[in-house]
Order: sequence, then C-alpha cells, then structure tokens
Amino acid sequence: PPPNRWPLEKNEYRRYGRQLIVPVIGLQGQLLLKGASVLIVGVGGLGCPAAAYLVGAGVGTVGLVDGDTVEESNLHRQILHSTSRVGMTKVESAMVALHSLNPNVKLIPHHGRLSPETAISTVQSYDLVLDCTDTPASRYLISDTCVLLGKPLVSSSALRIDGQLMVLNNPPLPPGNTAGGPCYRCVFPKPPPPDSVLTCGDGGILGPVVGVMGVLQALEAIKVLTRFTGASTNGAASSDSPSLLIFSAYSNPMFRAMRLRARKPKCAACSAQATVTLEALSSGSLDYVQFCGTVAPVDAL
Amino acid sequence: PPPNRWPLEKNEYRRYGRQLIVPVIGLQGQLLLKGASVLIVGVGGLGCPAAAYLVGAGVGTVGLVDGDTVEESNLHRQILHSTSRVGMTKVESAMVALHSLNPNVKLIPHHGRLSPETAISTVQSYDLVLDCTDTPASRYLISDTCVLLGKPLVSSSALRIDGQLMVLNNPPLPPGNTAGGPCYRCVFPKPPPPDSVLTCGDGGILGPVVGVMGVLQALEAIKVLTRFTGASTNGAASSDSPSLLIFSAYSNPMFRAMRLRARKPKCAACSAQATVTLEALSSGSLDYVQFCGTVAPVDAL
Amino acid sequence: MAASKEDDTISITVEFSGGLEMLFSNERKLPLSIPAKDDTGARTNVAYLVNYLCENAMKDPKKELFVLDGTVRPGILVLINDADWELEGEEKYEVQEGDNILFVSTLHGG
Amino acid sequence: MAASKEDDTISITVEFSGGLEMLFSNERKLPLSIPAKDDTGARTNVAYLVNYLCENAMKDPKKELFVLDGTVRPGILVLINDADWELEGEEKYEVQEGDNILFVSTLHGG
Ligand SMILES: [Zn+2]
Ligand SMILES: [Zn+2]
Repeated sequence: PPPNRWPLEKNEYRRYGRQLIVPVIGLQGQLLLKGASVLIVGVGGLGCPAAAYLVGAGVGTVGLVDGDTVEESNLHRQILHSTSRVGMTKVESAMVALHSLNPNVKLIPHHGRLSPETAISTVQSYDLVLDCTDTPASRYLISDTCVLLGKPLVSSSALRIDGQLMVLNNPPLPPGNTAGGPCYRCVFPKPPPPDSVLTCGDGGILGPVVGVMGVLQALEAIKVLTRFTGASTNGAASSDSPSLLIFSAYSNPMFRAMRLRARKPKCAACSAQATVTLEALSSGSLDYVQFCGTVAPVDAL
Repeated sequence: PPPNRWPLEKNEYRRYGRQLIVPVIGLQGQLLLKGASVLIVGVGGLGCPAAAYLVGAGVGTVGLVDGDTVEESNLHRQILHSTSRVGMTKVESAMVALHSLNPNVKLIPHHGRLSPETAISTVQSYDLVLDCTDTPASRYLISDTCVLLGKPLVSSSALRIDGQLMVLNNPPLPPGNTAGGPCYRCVFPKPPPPDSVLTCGDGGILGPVVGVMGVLQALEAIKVLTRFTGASTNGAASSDSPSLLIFSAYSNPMFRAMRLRARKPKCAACSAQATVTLEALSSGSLDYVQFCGTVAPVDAL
Repeated sequence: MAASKEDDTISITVEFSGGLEMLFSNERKLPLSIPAKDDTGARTNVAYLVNYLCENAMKDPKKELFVLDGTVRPGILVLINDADWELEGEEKYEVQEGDNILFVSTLHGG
Repeated sequence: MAASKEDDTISITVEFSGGLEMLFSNERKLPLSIPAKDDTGARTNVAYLVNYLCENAMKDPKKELFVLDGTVRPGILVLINDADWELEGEEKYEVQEGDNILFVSTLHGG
C-alpha cells in the first residue's frame, strides 16, 4: 500500500492509543494487527478471554469455530457468554459480545467442530491459529493442519488448577525444514491412552485458571503477529525459542517455563519423512478419533 | 446455619458444577464463596477481568468502586465495557455486563473515587479487597484501610508490558501482630518521587498484560476466600508466604516469583508503632495526594 | 556443589504436574534419595528412575497411567532441570546429584 | 561452583524491571564483573553496587530516577536471588559470585 500520513482512522488512534504508545507495538504493530487474521478454534474457557483481548486489540479479522451451544455450566468461566444466551450457539453468542466490544473487527463464524474434512478450507485464509479446544483428537488435527498450511499455532489447555501453553510451528517453515518450530506431534508423538484421559474427565476446572491461559494465548498471538516491530530489538528474540509454560494455581511459584525440543527428525507431520500430507488429511484417511481412541468429547472435558 | 442436605440451589449445582468438583474448592469452598463479599476498587484494565471471574465463580456479593466514565480508549483492555456504553459510568457499565453473566451475584455500586473520607465506610462490610487502581495515592489509602479494618488485600498493577501482583495483609492480623502479612507500606515505606511516576505516565499498556494480572487477582481472591477447604491439604500453605509475582510479557521466563519480607517492625501502618490510625484516617489528617506528590491521576495512567 | 553425602546414593527432586500427582498420593514435589548405580553397576539413568518411582513411590495400582511398554506412557512429558528430556538424551540421561526431574501429563481441557 | 576466575572481581547478573530498564539503554539483563572489594578494602556490598551501576552502567543523565539521598530511590524494590533484600541485610549484603540482583520499579497502572 502507498505510504499514508494517517494510516489509521481517527477513531482508531483514539481506541488503540494506549496500546499504540507501547514501544513493542507502535503504529507499525497496530497496522500489522489490523492487517492480520486469527482463527480461534473453540469458544469456551480459553477461547472467550482470548477472543476478547484479540478483538479489543484490533486484530483485523477474527474467525470463531465451535459446534456447541451455551450452557449454564459454562458461564463460571466462559465470560463472553451470558445467562440470557444459554441455548444459543457459542459462536453466535461470542459474536454478540465481541461486536459490542469492538465493531471495527470483522468476525467470521464457523459453526460446527473442526473435522479433517473442513480443517484445510477453514484454516487456509488465516495468518495464525489458537487451539482452544478440549480433546486430544482436535489438538492433533489442528497442529497437522497448521504444519501443512504454514500457520503458527498458539496451543493451550487447562484442567482443574493446572494450565499449559505452547507456541508451536513458530516459525512456520515447511515440513522438513529443521529451522521451523516444533509441532504438537514433535512434543507428543503418540496420543495418550484413552484411559489416561478419562481421569481428567471428571476433573472440573477453576475459572481463572483457564482464564489466565486464554489471555496468555491472546498475548502470544499479538507477539507473533507484531514481531517485526520494535519487539525484536527488545530482547524478544530469546523468548522465541520454543517453550512450554506450566501453570499450577496452588504451587509456588505458580508459573514455570520449560525449554522444549526442536523439530523431531522423524516427526510424522513436520519432518522430511512426514506421513501426514495435505492429500492424506483432506481425503479423510487420517482418522483422528481412531488415532486417539474413543473418548467422547464430554468425557475429556 | 443448620446443616442442610442441599445447601445450594439446584441451578447453582448446574452453574458451578465444573468448579464444585475441583478438589480445592468442593461444596465447602463454593459455600464460602457464596457467603463472601469482595470489594473491587477500580473497574478498569485490572478490575474488569477480575470482576468477571469473581462474579462467574459465584462470590455472593461484589462491590465496585470507580469515579470514571467509559471512554473509547479503555475498550482495548477493559473488556466488561462496550462501545455502546461509552459515556456511562464504569460502575454502571460493569454492572450491566456482570449481571448478564451471573444474575445470582449481588452487585453493589460505589460511585466516585475512594477517598480518606469514604474509605472506611466503603470497605468496612467486605471480606476482601482488590486494588485495581492506578495511582500511588490510592494504593497507600487502600492498604492502610485494609490494615485498619483487618481485610486481606490483593494488589496488582500493570504498565506497558509489565505487571506485578501481591497478596498483602494476609493473614489480616491487627497492627502490631508480627504474624500478620506485610502491607503495602512494609514493601514500599515511602512513595516514589512524583517525577519517577511521570515516566510511566506516557507508557501505555498492552491489553492482555493487564488482563492476565486482573484474572490472577480473581484467582488469588478465590484462594484466600476458600482456604479452609481441601486447598490447605494440597501444599497450598507454602504459597501463603508473602510473595511478589513479576510479569514481563517479552522476557523469558515471563513470570518470576519473589519472596517478600515479613511485616516491617517500624511500619507506619501495621506495626506496634503505627501512626496510621482509624482516627487519623477518618479525620482526613492523612493527605495521600500530598504524601505521594502531585501527579494527576491521568498522568499516572 | 558438595559431593553427595554417601557415594552410593544421589539426592534429587521429582515433581509431578497436570494430574500425575494424583497417582503419587497428591504429592507434587518429592525429595528422593536413589541408588547411584543400578544392579549391573551402571550409573542410574532416567529409565531406572521411572521404574524406581513405579515400584517405590506410586501408591495408585494403575501403573499403566504412568508407565506403558517399559517407558513413560504417551502424553507424559519428562523435563530435566527445566528442559525437555529429549535435549538431554531421554531415558539414557544419567541422573546427577541435585537434579530436578518433572513429569507433566498433557492436559486437554479448554 | 567454581571459584571466580580472578580473585579481584566477581561476576554477577543485574536485572531491571518495571521501567528501570529504560534508564539502562533498555537492557533488562546485564552480566557484570565488579571489583570484589571497595577502595577501603571492604568486600563489595549492594550499596557499592548501586553506586557502581550509577557511574558505569546508567546512560540516562537523570540519576535521581535510580538513586536518591545516596540509596536506591523510594518505589524501587531490590531483590537478591529472588528474595526481598530486606531478608538479606539490605545495602550491607555482601555480593557473592553468581548472585542475581534485580531492581524492580513499582508500577501504578491499572
Ligand atoms: Zn513435528
Ligand atoms: Zn506494614
């Protein structure tokens, strides 16, 4: 685009002023956010706060994927929804709240769960993906799709009083390029046995625990999307090395950062020997539910 | 109250079910939350997410203190407010959002900034206070009030890409009792010179940074309010020793926990030699704005 | 810093997160003294430690929630001194005095 | 673990947070070699370090934003190896090889 003396609208300077003057963002960062599109898969305990802060920050386009409807038992932690919207789809309910927070953001609804049939076409047009889902099967599917399409992935999860956060496939280089960031399969090559997931099923979740993780997903997304601004001069590079943030609400310290491995030389998705391909994925020959065993979504929380 | 086979209403079991089954909460913890009252001072970048998660969790009574009205420049981070409520008082705007999230919670509005004249009467009836304000003067006023009235205080602050969190006056023992937790004056006996606060004035703030800190305030409040349940058997005691959580969004690790001192033997507020008394405070003889110098609230962010 | 008190044991800290603590009597942090060498005289490695935990520290009878096919089950990440064990040699890493070894179960809730 | 490379200097890490890094060329983390003893032959303590930072590391001319009346200005917390310096003896704490000393400015935004 040609250089413009006032590249933002007047009301955007007003709305984003407090964020524009943060050196790591600046006008350049705000323009990067405005030009960016983020897909949020799952509009529950993680997706609600993540969406609120990304839409608040002025990410140009935000897509929302979910197949569920709002239930009363969601409301203690899924703060975009409301009592009067119980029964509405989560995607519609979230859009009401997000539009009233910031009407400048283009919201794109994707009703229904992500499936191998829909994953490629859904993720394709976005710049970055947030995994806010709740089953092993969806986590492998989303990671594979992001590797194949070259999208960075901010993945988080939470249960009871614990949370975990990773920025995967960052940088999102093609499979086989060892300089790319590790994917979900690099860290967890095999899915957990369904029995072991079952123990989590009845675990429950403390609202602010999943809330903190969702807000941190929004933060990591903003860091990745604006990384070509002042951020990189400010010691940000070091935080780019892959890491796992572990949160435990009743431990001291509550947060611990762990160094993760690089891409796995024999990773099924991101290595030169990858068996997960665009063809295999879109043809439906990869059965994620089978791969992960038969834990019903509701049991896996 | 007499023992009751079903101490919660049927809809409360449904609404809080996922949190009830977390061992550190349980039915006993949920009842403690229902019976508790929390005062949130400041309904801005910290107060919005803190209020959302406390109201979501079913704290029985939540009071909101703020003297400002909603501005468009707030919305990138103050996610309870909305574009259509620009111009409304922050207290009213937050009440609309919180009531629609959870109508079971009693919300109490306190319009206007907390002042030495209003502090005692405002704080008196609450069990716990969240400091979500934005000036040195208000931080000293709130801490002094909490010490004098014996209320635990969850204090947080954020600027640009940094955040800080402390649980103060915990346990909230009377001044002079060295087993009580340190207060804000123990940690910061003298206010910063106004000039040094000025450098922060133009700093701006990244939304998810202040968002994370606000959600963590809600979490710490829940931990304090439910501490007599299973929590204490689960290694929670160790996290009770006073600490300062330091957050820096672009550092690696992002979070660091620091051990804080015990109560200061000569603290002006919480020691046996305290000069801050109920009489001095309510008579207006303690001039917090004078004490902290003349930085206008807007300059101090 | 100091040499271990006795040459035949090493003191380490083992931690559990993500729900694994439930298999170990809800202990999230376990100070441990383990033999410095295994039965064959080889220095103790992580594979030995995993087996040792299974036999000596795990109260839950459902061993398969921790170990499967002789190694840590899929979905558990092992972190040695705050780094993925892959960076340290995985099961063959020889445990050192003072090491912190964290077992994290991957979470799936959201 | 090892003794310092030269007996007359000690290597430490100084960190800044909460905006103080702006006074130090935006460096949040500063590896530093400082004299092990001051001019009088006494072992280097935190008071000496603060003065040393002011004279050798601080680029901003507004020294009063870091030091006031000969000590760290009000509103700055000093943390020695992750603990409030009050727990360690404040200014009189003698700096040890490998110490991490963090200066945090209190924040007021909300
Ligand atoms: Zn991979
Ligand atoms: Zn005090």
